[in-house]
Amino acid sequence: MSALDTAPSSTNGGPVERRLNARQATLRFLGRYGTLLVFASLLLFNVVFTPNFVAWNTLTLNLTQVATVVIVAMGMTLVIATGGIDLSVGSVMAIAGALAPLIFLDRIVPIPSHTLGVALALTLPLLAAALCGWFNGFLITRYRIQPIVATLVLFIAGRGIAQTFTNSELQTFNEPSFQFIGKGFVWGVPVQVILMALVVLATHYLVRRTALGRQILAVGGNEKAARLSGIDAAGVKRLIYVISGVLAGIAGMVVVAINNASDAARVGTLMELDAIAAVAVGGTLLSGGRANVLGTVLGAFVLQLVRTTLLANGVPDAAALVVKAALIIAAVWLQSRAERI
Amino acid sequence: MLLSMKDINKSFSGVSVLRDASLEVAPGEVMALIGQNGAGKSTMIKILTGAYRKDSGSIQFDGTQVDFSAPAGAQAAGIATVYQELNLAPHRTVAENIFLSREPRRWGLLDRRRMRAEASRVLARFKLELDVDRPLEDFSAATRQMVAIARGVTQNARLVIMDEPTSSLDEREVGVLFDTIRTLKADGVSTLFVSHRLSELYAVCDRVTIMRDGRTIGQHPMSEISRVELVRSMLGRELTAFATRAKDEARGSDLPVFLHAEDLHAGTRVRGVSLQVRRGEIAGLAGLLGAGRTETARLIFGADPRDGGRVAVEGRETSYREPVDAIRDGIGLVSEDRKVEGIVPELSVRENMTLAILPKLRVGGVVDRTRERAIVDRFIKALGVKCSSPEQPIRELSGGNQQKVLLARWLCTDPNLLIVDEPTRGIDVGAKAEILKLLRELADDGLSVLMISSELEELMAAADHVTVLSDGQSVAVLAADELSEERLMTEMAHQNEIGSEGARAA
Amino acid sequence: GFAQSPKLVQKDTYKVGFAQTESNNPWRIAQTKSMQDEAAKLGYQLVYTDAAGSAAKQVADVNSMIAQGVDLIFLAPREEKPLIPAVMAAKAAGIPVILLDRNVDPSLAKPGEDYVTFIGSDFVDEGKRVAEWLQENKQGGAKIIELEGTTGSSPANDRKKGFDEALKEGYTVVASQSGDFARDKGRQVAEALLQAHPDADVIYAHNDEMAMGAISALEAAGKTPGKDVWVLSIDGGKEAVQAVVDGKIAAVVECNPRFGPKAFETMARYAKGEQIEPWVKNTDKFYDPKNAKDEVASAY
Amino acid sequence: MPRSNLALARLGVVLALLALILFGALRYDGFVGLFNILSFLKFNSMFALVALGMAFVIMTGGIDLSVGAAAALASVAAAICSTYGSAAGILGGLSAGLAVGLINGVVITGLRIQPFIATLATMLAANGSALLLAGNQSVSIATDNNFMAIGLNNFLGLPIPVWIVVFAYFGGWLTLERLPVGRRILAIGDGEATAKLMGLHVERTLLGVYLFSGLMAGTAGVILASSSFAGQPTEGIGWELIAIASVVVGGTLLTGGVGSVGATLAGALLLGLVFTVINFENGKGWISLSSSWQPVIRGLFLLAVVVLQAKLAGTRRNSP
Ligand SMILES: Nc1ncnc2c1ncn2[C@@H]1O[C@H](COP(=O)(O)OP(=O)(O)OP(=O)(O)O)[C@@H](O)[C@H]1O
Ligand SMILES: Nc1ncnc2c1ncn2[C@@H]1O[C@H](COP(=O)(O)OP(=O)(O)OP(=O)(O)O)[C@@H](O)[C@H]1O
Ligand SMILES: [Mg+2]
Ligand SMILES: [Mg+2]
Repeated sequence: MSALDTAPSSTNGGPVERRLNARQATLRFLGRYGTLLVFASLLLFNVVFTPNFVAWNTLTLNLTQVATVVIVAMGMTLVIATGGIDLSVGSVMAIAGALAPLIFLDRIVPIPSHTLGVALALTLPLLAAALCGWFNGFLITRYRIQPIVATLVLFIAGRGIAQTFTNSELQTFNEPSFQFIGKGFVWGVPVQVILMALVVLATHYLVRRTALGRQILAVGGNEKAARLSGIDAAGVKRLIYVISGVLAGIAGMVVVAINNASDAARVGTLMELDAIAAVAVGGTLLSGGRANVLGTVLGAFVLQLVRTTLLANGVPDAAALVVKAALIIAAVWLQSRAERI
Repeated sequence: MLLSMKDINKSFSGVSVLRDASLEVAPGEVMALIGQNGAGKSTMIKILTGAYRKDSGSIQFDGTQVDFSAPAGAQAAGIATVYQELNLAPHRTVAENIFLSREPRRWGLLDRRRMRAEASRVLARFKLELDVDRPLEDFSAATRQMVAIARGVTQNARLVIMDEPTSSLDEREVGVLFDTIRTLKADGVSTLFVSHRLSELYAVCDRVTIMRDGRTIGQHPMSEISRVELVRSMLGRELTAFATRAKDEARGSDLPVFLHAEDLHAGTRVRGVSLQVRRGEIAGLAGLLGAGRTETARLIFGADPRDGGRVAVEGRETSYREPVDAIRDGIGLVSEDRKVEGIVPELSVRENMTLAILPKLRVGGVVDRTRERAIVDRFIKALGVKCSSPEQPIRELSGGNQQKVLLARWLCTDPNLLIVDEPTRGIDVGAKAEILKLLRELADDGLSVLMISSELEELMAAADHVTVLSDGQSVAVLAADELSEERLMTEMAHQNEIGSEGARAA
Repeated sequence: GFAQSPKLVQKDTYKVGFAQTESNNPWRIAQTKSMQDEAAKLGYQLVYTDAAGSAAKQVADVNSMIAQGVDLIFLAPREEKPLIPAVMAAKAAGIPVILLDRNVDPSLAKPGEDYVTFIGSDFVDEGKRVAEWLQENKQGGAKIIELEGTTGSSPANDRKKGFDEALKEGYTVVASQSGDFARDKGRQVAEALLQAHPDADVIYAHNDEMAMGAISALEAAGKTPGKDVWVLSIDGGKEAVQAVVDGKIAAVVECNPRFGPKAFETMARYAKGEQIEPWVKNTDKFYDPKNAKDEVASAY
Repeated sequence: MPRSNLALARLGVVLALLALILFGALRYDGFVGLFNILSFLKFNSMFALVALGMAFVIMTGGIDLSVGAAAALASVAAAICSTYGSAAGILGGLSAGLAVGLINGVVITGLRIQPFIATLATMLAANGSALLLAGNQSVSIATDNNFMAIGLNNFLGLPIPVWIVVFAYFGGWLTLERLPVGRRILAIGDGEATAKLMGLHVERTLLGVYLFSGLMAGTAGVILASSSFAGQPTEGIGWELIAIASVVVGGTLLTGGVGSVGATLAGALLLGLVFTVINFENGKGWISLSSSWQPVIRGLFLLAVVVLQAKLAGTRRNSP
């Protein structure tokens, strides 16, 4: 395009210098690292006040406990980036969690090979979860139903579906090869922690490096503009809800594997709130168009640490709820202040 | 002085946008405010009305020191404002939009009948006959702008501010607006008028304040400053002349036809449009507001479904169902409404610019950052986009600079055909000349351009031929040598005497 | 007043209501199943409602049974006080009510007058039995982690009360937190509490689900349930009793959800005009290593 | 969505409501009996009230997840205060609701935190406070004064809670359709920044709207306490979702800017009716719906309603 190179560059083009005064710089710092600061102060508090906190076990314990939330919250981050929300994650966890044992326990159809049974138990539930996500995306893109309502359908019905699979009964089992995903170790690291790390890295990479990541943000930021720029907005959204479904499915299977049992009524209850809170505390606006993947991870860590801190220090559940609320507000407020300087 | 703003400073995220800027408006005066895109005009206005808070400086209005913390305060004090990017409340009715925040009441209840009647009366002053009970979103950008102006001038204010009110209006509507401004003046109401169209300033303004890079450069009576001087002090340099090139030469019927559209139909807005764009030419598309130009462009681009007609690209029949199909054939569309259909506000200048080229920047699903960066740097420089860095969110850019980024979004795809819908809307004279020149040069390099514009001057200067739409139908194709303002006007008004949207909608 | 609870005529078949409080745990589901099975066996029509954990909805459920003209209502009240209006409405409509597994506030409604009777166990007593067994069998004191049920629910409140009050000198609850009656939450809470209190040697869980979660937590922390830490539970489902056999749970008090036979038998007695005692007590078994092996087959 | 289509969608709710009533009347004995109608209305009065508050919040483009927990907290406060007289009980409950609303409003407008997050946090906090205040169990109301009359007595043949709903909805309709502030609420929902530039007192209005939602939750809490003789800290879970669903089924867009008071009531009644129908269906004995099927049916029903609406409202040309 030779024309461009000959085009005159006007006097006012090009970057302008950026200066921040001390106060603004502090605010910006607080915003960027506010959640980190909250996290650090929580750590410090624990080191000083919580008995037996400084231990290797504490670390692995918290990592294993936070793993499922983080996995689900990664999907939630993407969904929120497209301007949506996914209330159905808990129910999808229940569906995947209910299906898996049914498969290797031969409750659906007898599967001749044991290995095949376990292999199917590890994959079919994810397909079901993907289907749930696809259904959400379908309602949202085909009928233009608002995400909060569209996913409310599965939020209500999904758990019931899971319960009808299991006839409302608890499925207990002992199947080490399947339970590896919840109880196994690789080089001394719990498998679920490895799963979490992989999911986080993949999501981070997706958002930061891939064209799809950019498209997600564009769709969330201005769907009309995205479409006119040649992005298949509906397709992107459907894909994201499928991803969210699959991640919820993984989390559901991990939970079931840890517990030697699947309880369709309980697996993943309130997970949607935990995941959304992690996203918000992590600094992603719920209005879409942005995704702070590592922020979400940090947000989940903060909430996990709050939980163990309160538990270990004997704060009753009721009071813990109030403290948790205050911390969420504080963290999000720190972020939003820095946005506005 | 009615208004006097002194030594105003303002910076966003450490970038200083206003530096000791000042502005004065006398009672009953029409003051023009001009400056390049990003000079700080809108920011100055927003600081006055309390939409932004100033960092330092003083504001006197009507003899008292003021510092409004929200637009409501300025409104109460007698300052009515028509903002540049304001779209009012789209789901509310026309009448409600005009009277929001000062609804007529009866016993404390909303007096709907009076509101309706007064709204119709006010609009009649603007030669608009609308169904005032219909939501604002049902109407075109021009009508919405007129409603916003009507809202502003009926507030019984001492000062009416209009930030680029004419950018989406046609000549007739501009005339109506000017009459209104003169009436206001006769009533002793002052007006602050922002526009990039110099002829408008000379038509209606008494004095002009010139801003450059956040500073006030000068203040002159309109009659004492020539266009050339005005432009020079505004740009800080001479205007790059946009050569009205000799239009004959290579451009003839021997060029291969790139786009051929025949008898397009869609809904009630497009009812038989045919047009042709040859390779390497700029085809103009003229028409009054609501003539169906935007809709035609969207049809061709695959953004809206087509009810009938044929579109052929390079002789091949096409049936685009989504914009992406058109993009694959090397077609781009710079849409008319930058805020709603153009920018992705949260994304950076870089990300906005490369949105349409993503498929080409993708290597195994991953964006090639080095190439991306190179492209972005090149276009920022080539188009003179004023931003603190390519990483600045586009929402922080001034309107004109946003428009440049959007143009760059398509130019970097190296398109065969670029459809530009009001490409210079809200763009300063300097940049405007540059953009037109750029389009011309690109056309010379083989790009086909379909240019929709409400500015006849612009069409005449740039287009190789102009298709005129009237009421959803193509009524004439004028070759370069047939182009004249009168001729265009005559064709545009063709079987369209009504002009009021309400009449047609009813 | 002294008005009697409404009478029930003797018929071949009845339309009876069963207002369940929720069905989000295996115990409730077993209870519902037992009621449905028994009704089916007798050939009665069962109008079943599920209040999904809301006392207010349960009142509405009972009202809709009244509107449908059932002969008798079995009510498993979610809470002591909020269900009083439901009991009163049924009485006013001439429909007898039998309470299952939880009672209503005795100061506001009386058995024999406002409702027929209450069938069930005593949650406070369950807690107390666990505490007594512990103190008999584990001499020399204990540091106890308590996993409470859902905060605010009456079994959680009562099982805590009965247990805590029966503890003697030397037996201390070092941490007590809600595990929400759920396996997963119970596990997570147990994990965190074990980390903070590594010297704890007893975990008392308010139900089997949380006890199973606690066992997972112990195993994950490298401790041996039954050896390093004793686990105590309430409910006595098959999985838990089997865990007693396996030595993972030290002892468990039964709280049998199979209400069907006893409920319908009581109804029949009432229809015959028998005087019903104000509290039809469930006899709850107690499983510990001494009897678990023999009893595991009969656990629910 | 053009407004004529929204009107169609609203008509859809009313039609669905009528159809379901007709279905019930023809199929079940006692369905249209006075007893059933009154007890249905009384129970659903609480949901109708929180849905009304939610409707206003949603019209501004916000959301209030705290309504259920606020109602529970209010019921506890009302129960505790009722020992000082029935007026104290009512005041106590309403103030608790208003307090939650105030915190929501201040956090949202003052700290500028998104409504979803702000009210998610107050939901947790209100829930925790209710449990703390109540000592983890239900709190009896005073039975020696006429506080319980609110929930028990009828006035002109209708339960008092139903009258409260009638008044609240009339007030809501008046505010939205006949008072200037109603137009402003909708304008804010259309675009907060724009509304502010238009000179509206956005913050003040938003604060008012969240206070109103809190007040409605408080009123529901008072009804809850007095009609069940106890303040219940664990009630109200999931009410926010019922309320949101009612509002949406009532044709109000979650994006704000449009809304209807009347259709919200229809939406709330419609969702409530589903429970009643399920209960009656179980009584038929044809199919005994096990508890796990009930949520499935409710979910499918919600699906049917929203898809129906989407179809009714669907524009011919779907330019997104
Ligand atoms: N909210 C904001 N955050 C950061 N920068 C901003 C913001 N608003 C304006 N700016 C910057 O301030 C400068 C002046 O913008 P302003 O909108 O006042 O320009 P203008 O003179 O009105 O231009 P135009 O003619 O294009 O409308 C621009 O460089 C713009 O990028
Ligand atoms: N009479 C009208 N009634 C309702 N809406 C109208 C009317 N005229 C125009 N509009 C709206 O304005 C939009 C743009 O108008 P259209 O594409 O038909 O004309 P145009 O020539 O491109 O005019 P403009 O310069 O305003 O874009 C249309 O999509 C339509 O929604
Ligand atoms: Mg401007
Ligand atoms: Mg147009």
